Amino acid sequence: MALALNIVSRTSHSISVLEQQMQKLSLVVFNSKREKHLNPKPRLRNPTWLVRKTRSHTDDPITFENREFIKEIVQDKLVQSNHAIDEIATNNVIWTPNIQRTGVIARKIGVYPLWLKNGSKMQTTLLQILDNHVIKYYTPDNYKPHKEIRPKVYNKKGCILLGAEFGDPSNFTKDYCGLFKESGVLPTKWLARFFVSPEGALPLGATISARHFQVGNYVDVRGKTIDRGFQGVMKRHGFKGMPASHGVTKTHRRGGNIGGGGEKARVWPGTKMPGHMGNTYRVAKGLKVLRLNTKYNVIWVSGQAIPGETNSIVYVYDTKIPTRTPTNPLPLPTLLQQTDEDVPEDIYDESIHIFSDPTIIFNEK
Amino acid sequence: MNQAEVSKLVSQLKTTVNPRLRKFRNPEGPEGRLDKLRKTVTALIKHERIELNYPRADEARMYAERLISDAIRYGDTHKTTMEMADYWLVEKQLIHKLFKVLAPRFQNYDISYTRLIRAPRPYPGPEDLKAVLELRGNPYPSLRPNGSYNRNLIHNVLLEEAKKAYRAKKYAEIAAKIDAVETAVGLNTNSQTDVPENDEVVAKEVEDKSTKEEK
Amino acid sequence: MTKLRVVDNSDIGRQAMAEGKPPKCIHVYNRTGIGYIGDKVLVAIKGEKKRGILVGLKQNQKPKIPKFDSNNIVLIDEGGTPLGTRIHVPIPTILRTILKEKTQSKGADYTKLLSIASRFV
Amino acid sequence: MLSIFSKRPCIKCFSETSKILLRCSSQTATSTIERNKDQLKRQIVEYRHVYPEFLPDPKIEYRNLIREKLERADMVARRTQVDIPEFYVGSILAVTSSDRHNPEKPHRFVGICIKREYCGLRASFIVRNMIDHQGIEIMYNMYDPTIHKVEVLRLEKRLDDELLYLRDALPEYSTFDSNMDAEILPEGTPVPINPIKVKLKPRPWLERWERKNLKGIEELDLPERFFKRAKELEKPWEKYDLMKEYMRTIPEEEQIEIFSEVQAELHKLEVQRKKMKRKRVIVKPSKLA
Repeated sequence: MALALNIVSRTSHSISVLEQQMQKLSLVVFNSKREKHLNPKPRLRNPTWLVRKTRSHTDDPITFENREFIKEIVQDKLVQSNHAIDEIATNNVIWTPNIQRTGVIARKIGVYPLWLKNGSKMQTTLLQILDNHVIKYYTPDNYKPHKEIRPKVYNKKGCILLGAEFGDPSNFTKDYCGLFKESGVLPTKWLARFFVSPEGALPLGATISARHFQVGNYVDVRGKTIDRGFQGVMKRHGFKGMPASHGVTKTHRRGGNIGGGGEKARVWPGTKMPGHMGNTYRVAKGLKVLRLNTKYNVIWVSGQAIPGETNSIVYVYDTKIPTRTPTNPLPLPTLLQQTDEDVPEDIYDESIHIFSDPTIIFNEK
Repeated sequence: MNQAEVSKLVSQLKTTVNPRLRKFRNPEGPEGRLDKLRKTVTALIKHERIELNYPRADEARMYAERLISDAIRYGDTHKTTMEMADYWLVEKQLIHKLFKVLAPRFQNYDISYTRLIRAPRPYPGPEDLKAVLELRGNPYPSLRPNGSYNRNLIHNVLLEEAKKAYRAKKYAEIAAKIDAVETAVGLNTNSQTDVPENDEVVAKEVEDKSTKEEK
Repeated sequence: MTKLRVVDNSDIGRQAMAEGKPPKCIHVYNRTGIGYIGDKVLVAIKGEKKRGILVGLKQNQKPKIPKFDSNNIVLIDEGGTPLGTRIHVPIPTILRTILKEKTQSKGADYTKLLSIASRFV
Repeated sequence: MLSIFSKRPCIKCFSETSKILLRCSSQTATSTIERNKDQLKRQIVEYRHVYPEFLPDPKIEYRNLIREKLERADMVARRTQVDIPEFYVGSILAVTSSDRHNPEKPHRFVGICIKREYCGLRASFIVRNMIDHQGIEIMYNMYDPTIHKVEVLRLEKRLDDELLYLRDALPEYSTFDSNMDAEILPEGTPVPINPIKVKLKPRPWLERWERKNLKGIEELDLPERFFKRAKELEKPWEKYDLMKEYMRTIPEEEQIEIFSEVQAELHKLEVQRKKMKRKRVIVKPSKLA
């Protein structure tokens, strides 16, 4: 008996030793420089929601009645997802500048001027906040970004996935529709993720309105610039070009010299040259919210150079410019809509002249 | 952001209008472009169905629609419309057809006057997209496939069954709700009726889930 | 070398305009080198170098600011005092603000120009 | 071409038709209702001459129905505060506005309207006059809240849609007395078209007017080569481009939708203006007596 035990223990011991040695070996193998890259970690991992979105169109001859039936189901689902969540529980946390709230998906619907109370004109861009629904929430531990974050992270943030504007589910792939299963909302046309502090997290299916933002505060707007295709240096980088006459031949819109030879003998990285212009994401930072329309969920922000053409999708969030963070606490996680509350249709910043106000008269100082 | 022109009034086209017009580059310049298009428009009015390259068909379609809509709107007594018809229809006998045949035909149409269908391209051959452009109400047989047997296709049969099941469930739910309300009215106690209703709903959901799993 | 029009009644200006030899701008006293309303310019007039203030321009203006059919100047001396005693065309009211601002920043007093204007527009 | 559209939408008959429409809706005479509806539609569409800036930019890329709706609401809100009357290029206006640089009194500028451009809240017009033999132009934003009053001293049209050639014309064509009295047109008359032909100064000009196909200028005294070149650059085929024409206009159906949305408000403002005018007319003789 004892012998048997001994053998067992010995064998187990030997196994553990073997394991250790194997581990060492494997460690050695893993650490060896030569074979480090044999099976490297994926450097870039797509987010989980980045799946193929639209289904390839098939010309299925579906009868009229059946098509109506499919529409009916979609309509029923739409009603359900519009009433998904009416109440958002407040956790009674008061907003501080460290807490990051969620952003929203909006549509740029045009530019028109507003006048200030001092009589000067100001160009403003109108952003329509779409019917944003919370699709997913990743807690700070749960969220795995596609790139390794640097080791020191002071302010760990979670991530919220928002969807806006319901689409026809039969146009989307099964994978894409699967993203919406958890939240119970109908598949949406647009998806966007926003980093949020855990205090700013929202329940799944919750909606966000234009009153998420407040008049007088500043926002950043991220959008895709207008695609201008392959452009020369004059349009792309604002070069001056060369004279039209005085013996200039065939170099009227060219960039000219791009650098010397000699020891360098190459083109420096970053040299401004012709190439594709536009169709990249840009952020317009620190835009003031001047006016709100609660009926159509539209906000007016200062400036007319917001990336993207009219009717394009943009992402709006609280500004990250430290000098323009608001001093008064913001509604956290978003503004709770009270049904009995009497909300004015238009909310103006104090500097804006309201069109239905009497004509401006200047007084002598 | 310029002002819209107000000197002329036009009817809205019933087709989608491209945001930009195609150039159709040619040695005669923009004049040549219109020349090309008016040949196509004339052919369309004449033959009522033509097969051609897609871009030209798409472009010519808009012009043909405009011409017909003006003919309906202003009639043959309007000078500018007559000038337009004279320019756009190379064969002059077609002007009569436009005002006497097509305008009455499309008088009460709520949809577009023309139809644009993508056609298969010859293989092997040039890779240009092909299309068929036709006037609605033409005497030729339809280009659409015969849909009378679609009902018997498998996905339609399945959908038919699904529809029956869905409707039955829906009506049952509505009936249950009405019953609940009636009992509530009968008892005159709102607070008590809420509880069993909720229970029912929960029970139904559970049932649904279990049936789904079985499937 | 823009040809300008002297709109005050200073001797040199009147003579130059009467002879059909209007002054030419040879320098603009700002960083861009493009003259706007209220900018000080150096002009060549009758073989002399004189300073003037632009009081009306041909270029397109912002709303409510008048655009003139000619480029008008009023001749001034080193201290900002106009050489003439009257301006015989209207001058824009925005000059009141611009010249006041310029006076504060520099030593010369340009606001004397406003007092000899016959009409504002 | 302008002469076809010189008729103003008469407010009186407009209100009558609406009344008729109301009356008919209670009865069941479908044919008369339809006829009246057609008439009403035609009346509404006539608004496009008086309020061209209410029509949006026809470029498809710039259009958004919600933005346009909000913009129109703002325009109507501003119009309730300031009376912007009907005027055209060629009308003589007096614009009174408060000036930040001269706060003592509001500034009044009289002149001829030589251009109207842009739509929506950006709508603007240029007023030109000669003061002390100096040509002066001021551009105003129509919905600028510093504008107190826009008076139409003489309501008329010219032969062209833009009168920018007045810059190169003899000074008497753009000289107007700043103390001019308003000329009142009898109610219901169409807007008169002034057939005056302007004489231009000799070249150099700001633009090549001989290429612009202008109707309101006298025969130009130029060498033959100028006209030859102008002939070369003409684009006679462009008037046949039906789609280009379509893309420059807003279709009738949309115009009806747009104007029927703001019509009630605009009509109220028009009636108010009429009342004010009548009052002023009554006041005048008492002063004289």
